[in-house]
Amino acid sequence: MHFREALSSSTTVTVTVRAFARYAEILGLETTTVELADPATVGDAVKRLRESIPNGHLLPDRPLVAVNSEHALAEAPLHDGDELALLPPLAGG
Amino acid sequence: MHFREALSSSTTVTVTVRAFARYAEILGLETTTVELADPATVGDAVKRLRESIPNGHLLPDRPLVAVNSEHALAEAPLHDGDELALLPPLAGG
Amino acid sequence: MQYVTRRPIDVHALLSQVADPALGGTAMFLGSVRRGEDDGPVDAIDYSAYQDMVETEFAKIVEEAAAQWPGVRVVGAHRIGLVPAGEPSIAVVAAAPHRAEAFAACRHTIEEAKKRLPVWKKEIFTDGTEAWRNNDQPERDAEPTPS
Amino acid sequence: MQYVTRRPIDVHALLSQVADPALGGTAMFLGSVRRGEDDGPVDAIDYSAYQDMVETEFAKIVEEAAAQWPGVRVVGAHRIGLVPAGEPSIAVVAAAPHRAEAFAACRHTIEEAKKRLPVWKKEIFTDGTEAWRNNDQPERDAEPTPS
Repeated sequence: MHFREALSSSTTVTVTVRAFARYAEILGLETTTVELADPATVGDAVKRLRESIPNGHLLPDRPLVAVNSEHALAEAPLHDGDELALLPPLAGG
Repeated sequence: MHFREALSSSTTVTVTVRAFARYAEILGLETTTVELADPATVGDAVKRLRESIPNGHLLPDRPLVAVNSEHALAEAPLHDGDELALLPPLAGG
Repeated sequence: MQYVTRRPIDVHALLSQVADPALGGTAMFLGSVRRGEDDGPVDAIDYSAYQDMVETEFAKIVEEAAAQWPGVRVVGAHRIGLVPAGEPSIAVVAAAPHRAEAFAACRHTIEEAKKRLPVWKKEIFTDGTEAWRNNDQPERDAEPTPS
Repeated sequence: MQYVTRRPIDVHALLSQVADPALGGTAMFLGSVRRGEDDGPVDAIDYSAYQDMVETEFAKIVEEAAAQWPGVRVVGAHRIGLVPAGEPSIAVVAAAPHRAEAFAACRHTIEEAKKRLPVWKKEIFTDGTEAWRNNDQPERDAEPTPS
């Protein structure tokens, strides 16, 4: 679902960020994009969000995240076109 | 549900016997009565049934039984008016 | 509520009986007449029961579950008579404040019901033959009906 | 079949999806919005989800269950939006040849669903206040919604 190969020579990666539930409330948004220097990790994107978005500092340092609908760690790489989801503590059922 | 006290001076006990499922088929009956010398046990009643009813010998020596709808052992006493049930191996569900 | 019934098992009625906003977890078990590869061509099972005893014994099982898991509500049903393959013959529903107790009480009740309730089954095969079947018999070794 | 739904959970539809004469044991779990003594005056829970991820993650859980218990069929549903107290928000149904696997697969699936699916709940109290609630929070300690 992303375009890593087509853009492999670019020097930045742009990812779509989705925030859910309480994190959407905190940030006042459900979706945004961030552009990061390549190579980039989930941790880099979270750091950028915490620094650049109003109330971003209210996010945890290491929130639960998913990349392209898969649970991921802060160290996971991000590629151009990826969807990064910020997941508050799960509470289904 | 029985009349032990009213008949406590009798020298015999009469019990209703009910047979279920395969035992009813073997014996060709669903209910009968047996009269036993007092004191009597479940084992005495089963022995009598095995000896006196056609095909009675096809019953096990110690079938699963209930007295007045409660699981009981061969050694359990029988009182006048009791209902003795002969239960083939249980197979519910 | 009676445990033994001659009608198809009504799952919604059973769930309604235990429904309570304080009980957030509900576990249900349904046992159906099986016709798998190892079962032979079973068309139906004809269930019979010693009904008075089934009712008193099931009430005891429910009481025991309520004592072991306080606050749990348990109900059940056993269909008797002819039950076609694929249809449920037995149901147990347990509702509890949390799911661990709901599962435990449901499982306990179905195990006790299988062990203690005077119910019998005769398998009816597609060729019209019949065989009494015990719960502890291996599947291909059912006891033939005496002729 | 979609796991996430905005409609009341349809127990019969779920049971029909796993029905198979070869599968004699069916275990179901229903989790409902609880309003017990320790829960406060909860009127409803407003569930939200990351729907695409819920669907793919639930499909994985079902595949894992099928690998662990061959022949088992598992389905489930999670209601999102406003779910009134006492109504089910989540259901898991597992059908298996025998009851032990049905219970095990059902229990495993609900535990994994609770751990892995991106679903969130906000409790709505009778006085109109609201609070996000985590599964691992003690009941009287829900996190207040930032104002």
